[in-house]
Amino acid sequence: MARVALDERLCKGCELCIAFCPRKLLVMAEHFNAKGYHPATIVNQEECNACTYCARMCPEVAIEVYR
Amino acid sequence: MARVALDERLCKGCELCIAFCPRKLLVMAEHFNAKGYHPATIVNQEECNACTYCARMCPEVAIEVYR
Amino acid sequence: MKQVFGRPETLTSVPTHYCPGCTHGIIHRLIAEVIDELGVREKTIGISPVGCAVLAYDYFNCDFVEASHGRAPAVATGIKRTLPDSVVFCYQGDGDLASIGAAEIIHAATRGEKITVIFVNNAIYGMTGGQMAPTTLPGQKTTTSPRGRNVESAGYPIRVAELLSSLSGVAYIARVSATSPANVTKAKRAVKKAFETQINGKGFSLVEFLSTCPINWGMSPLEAMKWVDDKMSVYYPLGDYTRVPEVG
Amino acid sequence: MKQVFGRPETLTSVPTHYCPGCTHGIIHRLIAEVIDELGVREKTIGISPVGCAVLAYDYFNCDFVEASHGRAPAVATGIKRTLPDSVVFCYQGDGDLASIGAAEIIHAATRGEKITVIFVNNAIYGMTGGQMAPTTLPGQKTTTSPRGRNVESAGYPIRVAELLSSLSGVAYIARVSATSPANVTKAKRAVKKAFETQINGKGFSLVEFLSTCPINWGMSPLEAMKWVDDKMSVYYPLGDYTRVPEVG
Amino acid sequence: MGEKVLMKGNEAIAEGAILADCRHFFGYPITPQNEIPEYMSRRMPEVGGVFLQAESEVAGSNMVYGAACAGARVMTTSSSPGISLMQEAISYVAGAELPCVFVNIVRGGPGLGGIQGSQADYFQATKGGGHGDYKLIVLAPASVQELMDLTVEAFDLADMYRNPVLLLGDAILGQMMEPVVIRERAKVDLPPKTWATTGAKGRPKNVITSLSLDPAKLEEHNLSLAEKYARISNEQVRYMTYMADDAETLLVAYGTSARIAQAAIDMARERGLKVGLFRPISLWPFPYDALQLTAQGSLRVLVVEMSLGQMVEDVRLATGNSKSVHFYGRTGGMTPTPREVLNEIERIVEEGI
Amino acid sequence: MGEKVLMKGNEAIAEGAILADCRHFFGYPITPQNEIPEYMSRRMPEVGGVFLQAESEVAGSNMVYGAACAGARVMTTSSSPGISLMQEAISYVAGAELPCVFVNIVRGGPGLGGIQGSQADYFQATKGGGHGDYKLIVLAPASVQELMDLTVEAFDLADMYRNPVLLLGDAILGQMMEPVVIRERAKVDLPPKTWATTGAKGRPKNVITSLSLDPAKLEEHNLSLAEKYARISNEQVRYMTYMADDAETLLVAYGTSARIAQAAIDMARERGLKVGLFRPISLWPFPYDALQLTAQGSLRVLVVEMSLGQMVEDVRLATGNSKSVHFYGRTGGMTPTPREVLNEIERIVEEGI
Amino acid sequence: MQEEVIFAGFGGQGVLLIGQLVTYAGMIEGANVSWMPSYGPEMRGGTANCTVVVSSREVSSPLVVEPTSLIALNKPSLDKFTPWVKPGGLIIYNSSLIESLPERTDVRVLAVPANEVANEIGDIRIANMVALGAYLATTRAVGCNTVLDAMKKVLPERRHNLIPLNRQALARGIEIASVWHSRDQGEVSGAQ
Amino acid sequence: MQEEVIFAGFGGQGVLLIGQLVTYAGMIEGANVSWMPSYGPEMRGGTANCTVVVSSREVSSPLVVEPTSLIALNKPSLDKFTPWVKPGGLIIYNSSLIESLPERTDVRVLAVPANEVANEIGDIRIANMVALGAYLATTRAVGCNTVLDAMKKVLPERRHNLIPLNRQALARGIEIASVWHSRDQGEVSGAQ
Ligand SMILES: Cc1ncc(C[n+]2csc(CCOP(=O)(O)OP(=O)(O)O)c2C)c(N)n1
Ligand SMILES: Cc1ncc(C[n+]2csc(CCOP(=O)(O)OP(=O)(O)O)c2C)c(N)n1
Ligand code: SF4
Ligand code: SF4
Ligand code: SF4
Ligand code: SF4
Repeated sequence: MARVALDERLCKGCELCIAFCPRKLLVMAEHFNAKGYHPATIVNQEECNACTYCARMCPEVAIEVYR
Repeated sequence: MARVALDERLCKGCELCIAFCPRKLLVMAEHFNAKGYHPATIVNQEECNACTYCARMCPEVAIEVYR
Repeated sequence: MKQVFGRPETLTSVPTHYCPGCTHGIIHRLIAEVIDELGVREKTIGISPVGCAVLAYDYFNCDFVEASHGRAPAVATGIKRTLPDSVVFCYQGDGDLASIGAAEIIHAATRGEKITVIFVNNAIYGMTGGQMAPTTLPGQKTTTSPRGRNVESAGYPIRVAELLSSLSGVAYIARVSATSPANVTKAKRAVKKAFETQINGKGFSLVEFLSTCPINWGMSPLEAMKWVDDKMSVYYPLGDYTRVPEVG
Repeated sequence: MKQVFGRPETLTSVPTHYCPGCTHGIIHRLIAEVIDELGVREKTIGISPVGCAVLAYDYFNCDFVEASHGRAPAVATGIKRTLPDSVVFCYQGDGDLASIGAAEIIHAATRGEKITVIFVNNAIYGMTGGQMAPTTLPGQKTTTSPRGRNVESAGYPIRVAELLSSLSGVAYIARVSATSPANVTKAKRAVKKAFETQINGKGFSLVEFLSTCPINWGMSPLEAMKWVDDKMSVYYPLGDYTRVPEVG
Repeated sequence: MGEKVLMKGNEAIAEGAILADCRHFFGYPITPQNEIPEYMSRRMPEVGGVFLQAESEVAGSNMVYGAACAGARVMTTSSSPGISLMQEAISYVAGAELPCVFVNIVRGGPGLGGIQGSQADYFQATKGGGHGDYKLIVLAPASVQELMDLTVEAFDLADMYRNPVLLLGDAILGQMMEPVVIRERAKVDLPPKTWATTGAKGRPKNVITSLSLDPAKLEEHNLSLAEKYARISNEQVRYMTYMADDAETLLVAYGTSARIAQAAIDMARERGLKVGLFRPISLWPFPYDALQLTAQGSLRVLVVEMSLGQMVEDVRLATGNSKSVHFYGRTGGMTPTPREVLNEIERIVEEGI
Repeated sequence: MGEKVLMKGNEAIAEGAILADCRHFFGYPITPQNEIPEYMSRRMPEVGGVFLQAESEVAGSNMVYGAACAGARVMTTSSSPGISLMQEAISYVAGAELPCVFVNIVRGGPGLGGIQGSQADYFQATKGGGHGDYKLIVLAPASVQELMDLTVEAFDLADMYRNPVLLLGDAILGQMMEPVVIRERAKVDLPPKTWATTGAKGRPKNVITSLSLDPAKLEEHNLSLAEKYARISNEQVRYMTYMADDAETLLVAYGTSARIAQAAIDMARERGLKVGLFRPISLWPFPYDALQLTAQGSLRVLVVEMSLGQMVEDVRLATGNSKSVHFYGRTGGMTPTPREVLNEIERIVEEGI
Repeated sequence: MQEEVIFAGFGGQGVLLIGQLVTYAGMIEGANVSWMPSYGPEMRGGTANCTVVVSSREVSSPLVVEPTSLIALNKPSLDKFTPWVKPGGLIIYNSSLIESLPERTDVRVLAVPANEVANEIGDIRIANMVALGAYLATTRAVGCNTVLDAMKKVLPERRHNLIPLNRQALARGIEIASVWHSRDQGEVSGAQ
Repeated sequence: MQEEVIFAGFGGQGVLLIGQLVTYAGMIEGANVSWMPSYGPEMRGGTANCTVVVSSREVSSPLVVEPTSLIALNKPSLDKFTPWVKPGGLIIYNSSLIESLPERTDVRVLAVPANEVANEIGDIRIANMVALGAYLATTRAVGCNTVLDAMKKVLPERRHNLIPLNRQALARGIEIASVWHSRDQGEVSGAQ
């Protein structure tokens, strides 16, 4: 099992992680973060296989991946 | 018959015309010109076939050739 | 649980000022990872350009110098000639490197200056609000080519990797992009090779990144990546541009 | 008797200040002849560099502008963009064009500026007394490379024709020399082609002359010509460097 | 008289240049003046002119040199670091006596500095940032209307004297919007450009150079420049005053600072303080005599600048050591507020210094 | 004390730099200072130093910036047009507070000008050729010995204040030969370069920048620079006088002009005229107070320069309008002769002005 | 009369535009005007603001540091500029995005639920116009119709179709202000 | 004592060198000295000259415009500098290359057939030293032996073998001057 830790404070809502997750496990959250962006957030954490695609495409290095 | 007219005032005595004349018709003069150089001078004018090699190699455009 | 992906040590945790989705951030991370992996953070000196990356010194956790517009290769030369054992890298945009700084990059390359240049080609002037860059594609609209770049009057885009590759001092040049996880992986390999080239004293190294500027291109970050793949990498083919070095 | 060789109209009869045997004089003559033959003297504007040819404006019988060191291509751009029907040529040395002026020549070339550049590569700084040039050969002694050019620290010579030939705006580039009557004839052909390229609006044109500097090389004029043939043209091969122009 | 339109300062400069028949613009982007090249890139093709983004300020200023040689009305614009890069070219155009217009929308320095408005390039502009004995005509507008009007005039002055003219603005002036009346351009009799290198057709060749290897000739050239500069100093001094007649405290300020000083003066007058303003419009030639005369009746002078006090030297040269000259300024892109200036006025008035 | 050797001025500068432990030189050829890079290209490898011919003055001055960042003692040298090209970099090093040494062997301007000695870059050197509120320490030697000694000191001053220093010579000083004593270098306590970017080993990272997007911070930085400049003005004013005590006519001149003035003074004294000399050695900080004091006893001041009279402004700022300030100068590479200066002295003395 | 206003909000909320409209309208009405944007090095979101002066006298300083009015469309702007407002001045804030009240008792404060109203009208992008309407109604700095005239000048031709929508938004803003006027006005001005 | 000399000739005649030798010798003898070359933009032949000051006082101006002596090795130099020489000064000229006499009656004039003498000794390149010898003998500006010492400093080691030849040339110059001294001296100085 894997875990994706997304630091909301760093996220700018660019949606690249969402686009590049092969399993489509990320979505935009409804709420704003302190910077005024809708952050990405992971749903279905359990389906994640820690491929790290989301993290590698995140320009803000907002995502850590654990396995 | 051809004629080589060398403007002594322009000549700087670089000897390139002498070197490139296929018939070796040019030599350095003994005297100095106004600039303080020994100018080139043509000997054996009559052997000149107006190949213009000397003129083409003269950086000072000091040589005119007639035929 | 083991961390399989995290923030490299050479990257500070200061949030960047880059626009959402701009690939400057990915490129930063790759450099930082390479510096970590090579274990050279404590002898690395980075040089930030004048351009969107001007504040890179806030984001890298190593010594940093901010150079004047276009002169990073000269500044790098001054540093490297003073500290020959250090690892020196310039981070430059296309305006910085290929326009105002064309002389400095060419001469650093031809001198075989033992530095690494990370060249971020986003086909536009980001920092100043989207003016035409030397790498702006033919027909591309910018704030100073409002009808699209007209090559008749504004000239042709410069292919930096190709241009520099004719110079004898160059030891390694590659063009990469960061438009997919696979491309990011390849890009990192190139960055690492560039740093290794420097560390091994082989000469000048440069990695040209095709990078996005979603804001000034007027695209979403994802569209921007697609534009890099569809348009930019046609004009600027990815790959290795190293010539076989000549015997001095 | 008919004159088969004489002074072209575009050359004044002012004696030059060049050293005895220096090929600057031959190159001047070729340009003047070409201007005469093309009948464009009255619409030609020449630009002299900072270098031994700084006083070229005294020797050519056409309008002339003296540019700051290295910036002749930018000055030429300003003139040509103002007078698109004029014929504009720059006369530049290697220090002027390839060192301080590297950015300006690259950008004029990549813009496809409709100008002609006569580039006089004599592998040294003549005017200032024989310092190292960007084109000084490896091992060559100059007053700032007293032990011979060491490529490890001073870098490699730049091959200008090759470097510029990768740029899309370039319509014609050739490298020639003036070391024999035959070479002089070939050189003139190249100069003419370059001017024609401009006049036909095809883009940027440049002729690189391998030229002598007997004084600073410490050779006789003839030895200097031999050195061009034996040494320089090995590093800088003569020929046509025009790439097939790309479709914009 | 034309219609009133609301314009950004930078755009007013660009449109002013076009009004002045400038048809050649070479420039390189730099904040806070990017609106000028951007505007030019749109407008120049519309009026049959040339816009070219230069590869650098070094190249751009040398393109200006070339276009001026060819007889064009030509302009380049930049901001502080970019203007520093033009210093060699500026010395060349001054030496070769080429008419052209430079614009500096000054930002905070030194070095890369910041991008807010500043007046810390006064010395560079007026004393000579480049090498040699030369002078630029330096004009300092204080409103968007003046940005336009003085730009138009700059081209005429340049042609009239065969001398480069520098318009010295700042980020505030460049970025702000104010109503502008686009006036018909006053027709000025200008000398024909017989010296221009346009091709030697039907005339002997023209040569443009700033080289003179014979120092005696170079001195002669410098002396003829000096004569021209003296002429300009006689003919082109510009300034304005505001409530200066009875002023006991005379503020001296130009450009944006002058606007702020004026606001402070209004506040001071409301408090019954006799305060006035002397505003140099031509920074070179500096209005030494006019300032001396204006300051004669006042007790003290207060120079207000967005710098560490560069104009203070010229003010002291004008007033001599007979008058106490104070200074209040902010620098690095900070702007003094009218209230700060008022406080300073009150302080020096109270202390009687 | 070392042996006396005969040296060219330019070589004395180069050797002075080496004496001062300068081991990094970046430069670009330009007459009349080519002996400096040429000397360095020979000597640097001998002392384990770095000589690099830069591709231009723009690049060279930025290499200086880089080497200074890395903690090197570093120098570049040029002449007028080349120095103009360095103005952006000079503003950057001043802004980033980097110690380094610039040398300007001034030639006639403006533009390409000529190659004979001149003093027409005084304004550029002292007022700020680049943008922003900054100052260089400017030293003006007048002999080959001083060229060497002040070069040595320049490096120490640069390190002491973290400020660029400019040595202002001219073609005459650079080309002439005079005996020089190569002195042991006085050991000066210099602050350690803890700020240098040498790799963040065992310490937090160092960052060198002149950028400050927040104008309040940039102002703070400018004010701290201003404080430093005030400190330097207090501590580093340098000047010399010659027969000034009883002088009714006080000549003010620096560098080569001061030598000529001195010869003129000797001639004048022979004729019984009370003439003396005030020679500023630090052009910035300018010795305003010392000059005012020295001039107090004299009736008039005569400034002698190889320019159209740039230092006159500083002299007038020092003396105020209480004293009549005259000027005699030659420009464009011409040098006033002692006899010309004497004539001018006699003229103003006779006319009692 | 001298109105010195700061319009502030997120980039994209259209604060620069409403500032320009007031400036333009002032000009049309023969007043002296100036508009001054704040600008940063960054191309990205962040905050934006501009200061506008509308005056019967010549505008001396275009910089406004003691505004007579503040229109704040987001919280950071409100927090930043609240202390600047002149005693007796006016603060209008976007209560759709700002929960807490500005901490001043010596100024008039008007809450405008600009986003909600804009949403109601059908276009979130005209929230700025709602706030502007409230401002115009309260200060009468310039006439509402003049603003609509100005809009014709400021907007490019192809976007003139948006004018009716904007007029609607302005009207709603005016309405909100009028209600408030009749209700709160006396009280707050008493606090001056 | 203040000697102000101009040494002038063609480039290549070694005038800069003899100027340096006098300067160096002056320094060795404890005098104050300076040497100042003229220099041009051109790498090529042309004329060359330098001015030397040897003085018991500090040297103020290194530029010499009223020399006490002129040593002219070619005609252009003689023509150019003759008018500069101080009344009562000295002109030494190379009579091998110059036919006409300098047109001054208020100075001492010494003709030295430098090229011929040098040729006799066997090396045309030491014509400059012949002229120098004559100058030294006439003015005693510096000692002849000091000049030879100076030569050891100025010439690179590998060329020290040339010193004997130079000594010979100096000696011949001295000789020529001595002959002239005993013959012409009185007359010309009477003309002062
Ligand atoms: C001498 C100088 N000229 C111009 C500028 C303004 N300027 C800042 S960044 C920049 C260009 C940035 O474009 P690029 O290098 O492509 O980098 P990006 O911002 O796109 O990453 C310019 C022209 C400056 N700071 N200094
Ligand atoms: C800005 C500037 N830098 C340096 C110089 C000095 N300078 C004059 S000519 C020259 C180089 C000439 O060499 P090159 O271009 O090769 O021409 P050549 O004289 O060999 O024909 C230099 C460096 C100058 N005049 N201006
Ligand atoms: S690690 Fe891979 S699978 Fe998991 S969320 Fe990220 S992209 Fe999706
Ligand atoms: S080539 Fe010309 S300059 Fe040279 S020697 Fe012959 S004529 Fe004279
Ligand atoms: S402006 Fe462009 S390059 Fe700069 S941070 Fe934004 S998206 Fe990236
Ligand atoms: S220095 Fe060299 S290039 Fe210049 S004129 Fe002499 S020989 Fe020719």
